[in-house]
Amino acid sequence: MATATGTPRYQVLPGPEGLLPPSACAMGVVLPQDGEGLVEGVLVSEDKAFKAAARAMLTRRNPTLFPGPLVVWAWNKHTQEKASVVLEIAAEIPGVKIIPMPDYRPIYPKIDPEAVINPCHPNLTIWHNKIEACIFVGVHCHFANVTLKMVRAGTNCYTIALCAEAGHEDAMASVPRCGTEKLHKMVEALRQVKKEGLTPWALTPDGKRELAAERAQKKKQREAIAAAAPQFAHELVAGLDENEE
Amino acid sequence: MAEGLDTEVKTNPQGDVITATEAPKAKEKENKAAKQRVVTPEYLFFEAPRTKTFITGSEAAKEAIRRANVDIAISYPITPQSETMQQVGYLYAEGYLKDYYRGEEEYGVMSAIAGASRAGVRALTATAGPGLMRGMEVITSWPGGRMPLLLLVMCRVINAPLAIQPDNVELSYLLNSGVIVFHAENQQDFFDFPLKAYMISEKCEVTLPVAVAVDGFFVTHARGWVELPPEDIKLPPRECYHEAVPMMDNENPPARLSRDAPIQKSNFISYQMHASWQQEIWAAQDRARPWIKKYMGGLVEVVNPGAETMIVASGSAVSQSREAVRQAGEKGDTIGLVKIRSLRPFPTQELIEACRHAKRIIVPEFNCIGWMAKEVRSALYGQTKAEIVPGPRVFGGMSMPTELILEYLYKTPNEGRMTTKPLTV
Amino acid sequence: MSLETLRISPGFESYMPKEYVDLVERGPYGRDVKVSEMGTFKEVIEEHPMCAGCAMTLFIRVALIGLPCPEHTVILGTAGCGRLVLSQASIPFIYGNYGDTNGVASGLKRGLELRFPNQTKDVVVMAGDGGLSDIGFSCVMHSWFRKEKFTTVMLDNEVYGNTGGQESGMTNKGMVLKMAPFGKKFEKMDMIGLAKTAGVAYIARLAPTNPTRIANVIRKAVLIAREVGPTYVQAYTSCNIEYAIPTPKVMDDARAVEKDRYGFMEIISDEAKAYLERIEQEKKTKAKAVAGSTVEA
Amino acid sequence: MKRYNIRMAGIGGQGVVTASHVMSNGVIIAGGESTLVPFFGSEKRMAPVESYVRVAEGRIFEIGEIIYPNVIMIFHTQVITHGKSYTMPFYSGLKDEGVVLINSEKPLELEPDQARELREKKAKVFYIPASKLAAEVAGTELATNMGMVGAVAGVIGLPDLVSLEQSVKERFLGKGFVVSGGTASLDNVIEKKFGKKVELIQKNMDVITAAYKYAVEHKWNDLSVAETAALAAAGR
Repeated sequence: MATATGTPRYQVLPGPEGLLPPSACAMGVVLPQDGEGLVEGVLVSEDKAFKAAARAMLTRRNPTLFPGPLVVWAWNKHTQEKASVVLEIAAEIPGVKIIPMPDYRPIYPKIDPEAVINPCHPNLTIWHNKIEACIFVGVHCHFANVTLKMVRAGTNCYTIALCAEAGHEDAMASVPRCGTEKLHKMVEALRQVKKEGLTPWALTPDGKRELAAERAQKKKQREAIAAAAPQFAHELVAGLDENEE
Repeated sequence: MAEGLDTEVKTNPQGDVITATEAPKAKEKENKAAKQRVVTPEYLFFEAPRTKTFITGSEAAKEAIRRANVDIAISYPITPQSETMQQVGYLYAEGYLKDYYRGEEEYGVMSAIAGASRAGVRALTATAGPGLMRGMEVITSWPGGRMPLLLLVMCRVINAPLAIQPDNVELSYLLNSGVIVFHAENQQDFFDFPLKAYMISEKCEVTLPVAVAVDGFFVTHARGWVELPPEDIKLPPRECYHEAVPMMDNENPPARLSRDAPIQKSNFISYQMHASWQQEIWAAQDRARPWIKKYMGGLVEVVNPGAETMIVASGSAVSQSREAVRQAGEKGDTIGLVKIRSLRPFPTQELIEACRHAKRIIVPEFNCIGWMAKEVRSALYGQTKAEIVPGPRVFGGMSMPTELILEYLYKTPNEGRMTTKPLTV
Repeated sequence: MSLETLRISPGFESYMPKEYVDLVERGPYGRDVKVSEMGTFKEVIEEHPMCAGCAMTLFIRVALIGLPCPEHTVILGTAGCGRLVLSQASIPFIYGNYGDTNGVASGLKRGLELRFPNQTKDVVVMAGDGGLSDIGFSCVMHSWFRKEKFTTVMLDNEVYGNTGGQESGMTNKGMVLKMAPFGKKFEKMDMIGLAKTAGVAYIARLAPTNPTRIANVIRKAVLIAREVGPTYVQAYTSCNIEYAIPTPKVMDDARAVEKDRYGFMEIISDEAKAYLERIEQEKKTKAKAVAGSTVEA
Repeated sequence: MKRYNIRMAGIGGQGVVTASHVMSNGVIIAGGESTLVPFFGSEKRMAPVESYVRVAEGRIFEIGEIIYPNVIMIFHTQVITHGKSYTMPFYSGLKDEGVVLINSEKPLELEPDQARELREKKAKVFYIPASKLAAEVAGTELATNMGMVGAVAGVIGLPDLVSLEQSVKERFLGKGFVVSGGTASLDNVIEKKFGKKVELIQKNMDVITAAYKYAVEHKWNDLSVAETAALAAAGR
């Protein structure tokens, strides 16, 4: 089986790649061993993978952490340690958003894209917040892979999967066996890249302007909703009175 | 001779061991099963000392289950599977399994196995021919539910016309199901494959059901050499919190949990989710490849690679082919043989490698539609100039004589009657 | 989800949506909630895509309040309208194939008993009349004859509602529905009688006219299933779309059907009755002990 | 060959599927070719509904949903404002210079990125007050769907009003349309409301004609002025 050490037959790059692109695994991308990582379909050393992930999170627009059920629910001691390191990672990324994936169930009647990301329709959250770099952590592998393929198909988001188990071929960057100590390496990599003189997106003029505009827009929205609330109810009542006999 | 269930061994007129009809006495239960110790898979597969035994395929499977640390086994009787599953019942009586029952029919059995797998325990079931077809709605839903479990398939003719004899057409229905499918050649395989199937099935990046198929009667009811590791060692238990999906047990997050793909496209469920979900199942199959290499020595076994005439086969068609290779060898002809252990995931790369020098490839199989020939042709398309002969084939329970394979090695027998070169059959 | 899994990881509280914070702080887990307390705690089911005025939704909402231990309950549903509500509840939910509920429940319950010998896990099947009396009939009957210890609840809307109104086994004889152009040919299947024959430990039939009664029946059924044997609850939950019942008249219809033919019936085996009494007794003595100890402390 | 791939999106109870039947059958009555695919989850009120109508001069072969439409009809602003839609964003897949017909009395304030993308596609976004027309002309917003049919007929110039009238008659007088369970029960509600069927059909036609004229007057039509004049004359 041709491993993807050299130039890979198939490059796992940010999308939008198309209506229904193939899974990276089907195109020959193989999972990394312990101590290795995957970057855009290529097997690399773990440190290189952490470095690439750090660069993406510090240079691309609206970096976001997506903590899954295995991080947000404190179901055992190990999880709580992991959860605190995830917060340390967030602290190293200026302008970072944290949007949880509390569970995997379809959220009726509509997903609030600012509150959660849901594997049934993950791109809603990524489009809405214009997220171009994200880290998935503490998501069960099946639901992470289902999500990662959809994100690559429909958005330009650079996906990173820090996985406690075997890793993910469909993410642009992934490191397997990511226990607490390896998550610390992610923190180190972020610090290292910043030390090498890179200005995080949020501190660049573009970044600052965009984040300020977003804050203003959100404030306007909140006020609009507050004002429009009664009108919304009215519109619904007048809308469909099919019960009228 | 394997230690029989009771001291005095009864045999039928042909000399096959008649298995006991009632459960062994209670006292045997405490000491043997309780004393079993957990060992690493590597030790059980490769390092533990082995003793040679001469047992039926059904007993080989039972001996595998004895050492597989299985929690629950559920099945519905059908020839030729019942020989095995009633012996698994005795293992339960001896304390090797924690729970066991005879289900109402295969749809109910396969559903119950799904429930057990979702609860996080190691589950076993088995069936054959018509039974497999009756359970198919549930079996094809297992992979999507990411349910690790073992399904033994003792191959048999699918009705109609009804026959209890072996036939492999039923395996063609499993090829598109998403289930991982191994095809055991002989009694030794039917001991080794089930144990390795459990370990592969429960790998986090795989988390899929595995079917181990074997030909009924030819292997299950006949005796052959099986090298068995000691009875007092068993596989590590299932670690259900290290798999691709959460368990349905209220003990692991998330609280709001339904593992099944939501029903239909709506504003909060994208259609791409269903598509991505299916892609993930076939990706999980591919991720089993490195483990099949590590535990089973590879998806294929190749005899005389580089030969110009290659036989490609699986199951007991391989046994017939080994005899054909031996007899041709005696006449000075080196014939190659590719034994396919894993039908899904299919060994495309390995097949291309093995047949690199081939000029003529024959595909003996036990079914009428020739699904193996189709698999071989689609794998080798554009990769070989060899003529791929879709045969010889027997079906409906017939046995394949080695002489028929020998005939096909050099030319397709009925070509003489053809006025023009035949299209693909 | 035992109480350990229902805690938000330190530092993430502010990021979790309100719905989940409420679930943790004011959910029904770990305490006995009563129907009369509705509104004071966050119910496990709130939003769902069911039709306006559907009696099945009302029944399911109250039934879930009746669960004695929601944090250790797993619900099994199957095709049909019920799963639209149940899949939105904050309780683990299994939806396999059509009519497999009692097969899956058998394997699930036994598996959970093996993994958690000293923690009761309540397995509850909630499916439609078609799902249980037609396509799931073999699994239902055999789970009862095998005495599998879980509860089966039939949401009897006497029609295949989700597929647009076809006749089901539990439709009344003569009723003209889709796939019954001349009216249904045979009587409503007597699942109550079949449950009796199969030796089901507790059988109840009711209409959703009295919320407290619904909660009590479900509570008894789940408790008895823990120790004694299979239990069966059959509830009339009308389909106001396919039977064209105007939304405001759904409850009138429920009361009419209750009076006319459904009634309220309970059949309980002696062993089950004795078991219930023992539990009530234990609860009282424990409550007295607690009351006693606080007096001394 | 002139081809229109129309994606209609609305919410349950608005008669989106009925609109697609009336539109599609109208085209066939007018001598054109048309096929339609209703797509909805389980039939629930307020749930998103989509219906796909293909209109052509020659035979239509393909089936299924329309992923790259050149006409999009939005029956309710909630499809956009509240994301009550199968397809996000609502104009996903719209061909360049495609038409977006939205039932709203005033233009919606779209997100900056969305407005830009629509401009890049050179999309023609038209706001038709279909609900308002339905309430004024037929006395109930239930005829909103007829307004949308009239408007799109005015935009693409197919089918003409005479064919549409025949199609409305066939739909409500029943010439054997197979409708799903849910839609059938909705019909009795409407009939009770209108007493005689004739009044129902007339009201529907009035709404269709009003919307059709609205579209023509606003020069939304896709045809040369001459063709429109001929059509208007034929359509009374």
